[in-house]
Amino acid sequence: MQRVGVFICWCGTNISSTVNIDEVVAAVKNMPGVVYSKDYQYMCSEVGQNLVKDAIKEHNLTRVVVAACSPRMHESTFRKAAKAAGLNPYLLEIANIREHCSWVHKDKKAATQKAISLTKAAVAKAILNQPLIPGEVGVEQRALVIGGGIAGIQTALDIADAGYEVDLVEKTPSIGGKMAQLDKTFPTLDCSACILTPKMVDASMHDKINIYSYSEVEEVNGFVGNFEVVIKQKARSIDMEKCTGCGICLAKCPAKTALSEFEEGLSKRAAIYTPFPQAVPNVPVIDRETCTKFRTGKCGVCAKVCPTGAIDYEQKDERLNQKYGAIIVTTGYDLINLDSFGEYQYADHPDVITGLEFERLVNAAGPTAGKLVRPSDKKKPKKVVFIQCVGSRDKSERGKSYCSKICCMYTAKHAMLLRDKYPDCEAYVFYIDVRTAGKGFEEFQRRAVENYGVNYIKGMVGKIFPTGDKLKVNGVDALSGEVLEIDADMVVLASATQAKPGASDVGRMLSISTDRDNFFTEAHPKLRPVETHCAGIYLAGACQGPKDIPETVAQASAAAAKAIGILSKSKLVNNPCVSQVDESVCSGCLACTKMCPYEAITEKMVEQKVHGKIRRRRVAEVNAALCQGCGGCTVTCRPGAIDLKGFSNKQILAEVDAICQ
Amino acid sequence: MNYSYYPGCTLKTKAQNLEKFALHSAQALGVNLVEQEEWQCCGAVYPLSTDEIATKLASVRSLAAARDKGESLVTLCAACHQLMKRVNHDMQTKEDMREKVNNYLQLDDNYQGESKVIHYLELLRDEIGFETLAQKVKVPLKGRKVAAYYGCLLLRPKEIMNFDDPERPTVLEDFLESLGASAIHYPYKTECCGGYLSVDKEEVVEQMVDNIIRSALEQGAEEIVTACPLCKYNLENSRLCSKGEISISYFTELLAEALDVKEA
Amino acid sequence: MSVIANNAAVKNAQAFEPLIVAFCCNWCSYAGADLAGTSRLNYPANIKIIRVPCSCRVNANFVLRAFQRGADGVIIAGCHPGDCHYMTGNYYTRRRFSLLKNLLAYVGIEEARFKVDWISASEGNKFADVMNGVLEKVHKLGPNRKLRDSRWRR
Amino acid sequence: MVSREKITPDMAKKEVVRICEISDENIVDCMQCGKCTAGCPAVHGMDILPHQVIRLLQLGQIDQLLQSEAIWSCAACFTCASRCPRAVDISKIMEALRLTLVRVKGNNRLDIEKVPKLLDKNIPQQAIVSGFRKYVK
Repeated sequence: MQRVGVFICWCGTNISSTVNIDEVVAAVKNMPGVVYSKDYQYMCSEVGQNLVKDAIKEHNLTRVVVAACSPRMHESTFRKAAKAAGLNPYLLEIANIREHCSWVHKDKKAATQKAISLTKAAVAKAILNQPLIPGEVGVEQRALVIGGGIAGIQTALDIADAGYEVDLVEKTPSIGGKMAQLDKTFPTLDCSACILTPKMVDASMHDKINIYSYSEVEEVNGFVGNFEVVIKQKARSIDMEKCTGCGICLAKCPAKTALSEFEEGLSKRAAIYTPFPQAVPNVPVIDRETCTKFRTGKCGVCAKVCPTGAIDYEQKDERLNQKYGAIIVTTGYDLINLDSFGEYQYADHPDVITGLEFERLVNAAGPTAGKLVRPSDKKKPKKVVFIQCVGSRDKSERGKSYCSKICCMYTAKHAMLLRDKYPDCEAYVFYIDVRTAGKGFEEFQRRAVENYGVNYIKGMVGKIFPTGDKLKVNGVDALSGEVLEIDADMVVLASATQAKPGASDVGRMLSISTDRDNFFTEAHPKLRPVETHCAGIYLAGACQGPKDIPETVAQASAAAAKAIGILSKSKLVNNPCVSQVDESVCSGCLACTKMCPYEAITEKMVEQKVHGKIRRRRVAEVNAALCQGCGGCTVTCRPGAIDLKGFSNKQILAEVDAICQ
Repeated sequence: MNYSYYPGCTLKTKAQNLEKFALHSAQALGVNLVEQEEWQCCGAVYPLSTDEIATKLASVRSLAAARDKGESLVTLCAACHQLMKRVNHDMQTKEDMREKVNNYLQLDDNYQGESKVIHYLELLRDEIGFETLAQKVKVPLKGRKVAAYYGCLLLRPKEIMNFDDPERPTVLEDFLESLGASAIHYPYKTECCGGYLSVDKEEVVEQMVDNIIRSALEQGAEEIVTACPLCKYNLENSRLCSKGEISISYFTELLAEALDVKEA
Repeated sequence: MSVIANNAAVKNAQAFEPLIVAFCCNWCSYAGADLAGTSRLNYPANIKIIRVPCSCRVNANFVLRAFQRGADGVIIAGCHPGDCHYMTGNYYTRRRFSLLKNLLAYVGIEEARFKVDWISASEGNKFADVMNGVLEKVHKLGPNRKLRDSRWRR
Repeated sequence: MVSREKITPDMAKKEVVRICEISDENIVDCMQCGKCTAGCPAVHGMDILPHQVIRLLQLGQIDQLLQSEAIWSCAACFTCASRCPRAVDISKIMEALRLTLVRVKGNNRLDIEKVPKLLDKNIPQQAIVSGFRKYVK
């Protein structure tokens, strides 16, 4: 007979205000097997944990149930406490009476009854718990960073500086990401390229960092410490060893028709191109869609002019298999498509641009060499209207319900840059709210209003009517209730940010979850902000949610620290809640092997005595190192030979019975 | 191909041209628009409140009749189209209303929103195709500078009407181009003309139509086409139109003209 | 009309307190239930959650046992198709329980008493909605007597 | 002489709840961005602007709304509804406000006796039927 101790937490008033603790304690006392029960205000505190430890020793407890918050919160805390008191940690169960009870119910009587019921179920399960001992696996001491923006660069540098090998995989021909496209950064107005390019060079020069540009991660298998990854290196059509980055090919290429991705379509680029002059690696790529050689077979100018013979039209995609101990996802963000916002005329009028296009227009290395002019007639604008929240905080089907977070600040920056360049040009900003939470942010935005004379208008724009060579902006000042009409020369739209279109595919490949907006989900919004629910996979930057550069860099370093935490270990313990086969019951049908997503189940031959004769028989065998413990095989198994440790059939049925009492 | 055709009351009186030319051209295009029997006035405006059922019943009768014949329901008037489409959508999505309506109507077969409602323009675009239409044009409207005026009812709400992009529609322009005319683009093509406000608030309507016509004139339009009798009335009543600066006609008139069946 | 329906449900509730057992996968739906808690959403106390590593861990036996022991409704909640933490587990869930649904219909358990749904870790709202939805339907159906073991008294 | 009376916000007012029921719209979703007003083609006929209509409802100030011209200047063109970033359909709220008035006996907006005088020979049936539907119960 097991000796069960039950510990009931008040969680201050979080539980005790809706659950009558005394009633739960009284009910617990009568449960079969329970020999000790105790309630306390904060069971997770040191005092509370000591109560558990002391009781285990004093009352010879063989099973422990803690009725408190979600096991996702403090299961590991209490397991450690149990272990310290000499009890196998897997003999402890949590009854979730906070998230699943006190916080969702208001009726005290009903909540108390439910708390009792949940505690009973946990006791019933705990009695059937078995001591489990986790196994150990080795760790591949190399990290993979997916995405070469500022988040990926920072993560890679931090991990490499700690002495571990890092592979940085970037989809486009160069690392640098969105930050490379920016002109100045808020709130200090320092030049984006000046602070980013040194980091890009650092990454490329670091002997522990390997950059795979123009490459994509194609397949991920395995688990923490031992991920097996396939990287596709897309055919660049250039021999990276031979190319010196002289750039003659770019100048001589006759097919200059494609719109430059880096310049947000504001200028053209050649079919053979490096996205921007400071690209890392400084090796061009041939865009086979626009290249005349690939389209018609005739041309080959680049091969003729290349002094080192680096052009290779025959190059093929290559696949590379690599093992990693940890993966950091830094795939970044995109801006939404504005086609469905017809009232702003973005798709129909060249002088209506996005914030990112504005960055290129004011950038000294941009398509106008830093001269801020209207794209339509290259004239200097006299009145510019900025519209915030284009698609952000928009519950309708064309927008995103969240706040894109960076627009208030970059719009203030744009307006300042504009007024700085052309003091006689008027700037109007339409806003719903101005959000400037961040160090120095509020001061920055006020400077735009107070020192730069930017006109902030609380309200929105209904529609823009292109009239003559002006853009007639119909808006409202919601504070005064006046309807406005502004004859603008240019309109800049702060379009909403969104997760990368391929984010959910990446998530699926990595088995990490995405939220309803396709941003990757962190393990805990407050306490585990860079971890995912998949051990060994971490997040940094805007792929987890909209964020600015300082936050992205902070998160990148945090993710690096987490990854280093894995890489610095020589062994990792794995989850002991794995499947096991009862060989005497197994019929050897091997249905389980087909179901297992990890190929953790294989066949083996055993010798068994059947009716006095020794027979060789085929049975299934679980590789505990590979099994992740989903338990799917237990249901597939027709004779019922496989069971899952920690969540056995008996345990779950005991819970069902206890709840249904 | 046979279609159930719902004319609506205005087309039988003040907007006969909208219907006449549509029927002529349909015949020329090999489309058979069969007028529904015993149709009733749809009510002209979609009742926006959730608690009104009686005013939607006439539409359901027509929708159910089309369903029984296994035909799509074709409309011409923008107002009728909006009503048919939205009531149909209600019947598809609002369980509560579906139950009440069916309880009241006692049809042989409960109506669940099975019918497909298409506007004549959609029929031209999606079933005949503007390319085919262009081939059938006998008298191309060469040199005619026509501004298309959409109004509200065909376009909004987008999720239900599903007609075209509500902010930058192109179906009427594409239609005009297929007839050989030059379609004039102007930013006011989707702005409201004031609709029924002309009954009660003419001064409000005056400014609304004024904006529309001025915008079209600025872009060089010489005439405006529309699909709604009320839009046409409001536009024609405007100061600029009375002065003869621009003329307003139904899109079907131009269609009949191009197909050379105006006098058929 | 919906207002009236709600009133009826409220009246019913006083007479009959159904018991609903929900099997939630650890990675999505259990976390979704936690999120419903941290967001202080409301759903009735009649729903009791059992944690399983993956929805594919749920054996049809568990469901049948719950009905046998007096549950009035059973819910299985897992990650959305494609988002399974174990890659493909919820696809098995989907297939297995569409079969069980047929069986339950055959033995006369009303369809509304058993539901398989996908609730992600970020869908606290959906969690509460699904729970409320099933409960409302079970309320209307009244107690489950079909599979109930007569020896089992609740 | 300016007179300004202090009002007490009352979100839960029964008339407001009724408006929300008739329209099936959620006024708390509105965050007063003013997009509806900025795009309203009939705004020159509005004494209370569309976004202010919602704000007054949020504050429970329904009497001002029922006396306003704004609810009668709305042409139900759905421009506001189709652009609202919060997916609030103001045209439905305007309709609910109008109905609150005309559903009371003797409260018709349009004096039926006077209708014939209003009409010119070209006005389409559609306008008259619409007028009856919107202004008379």
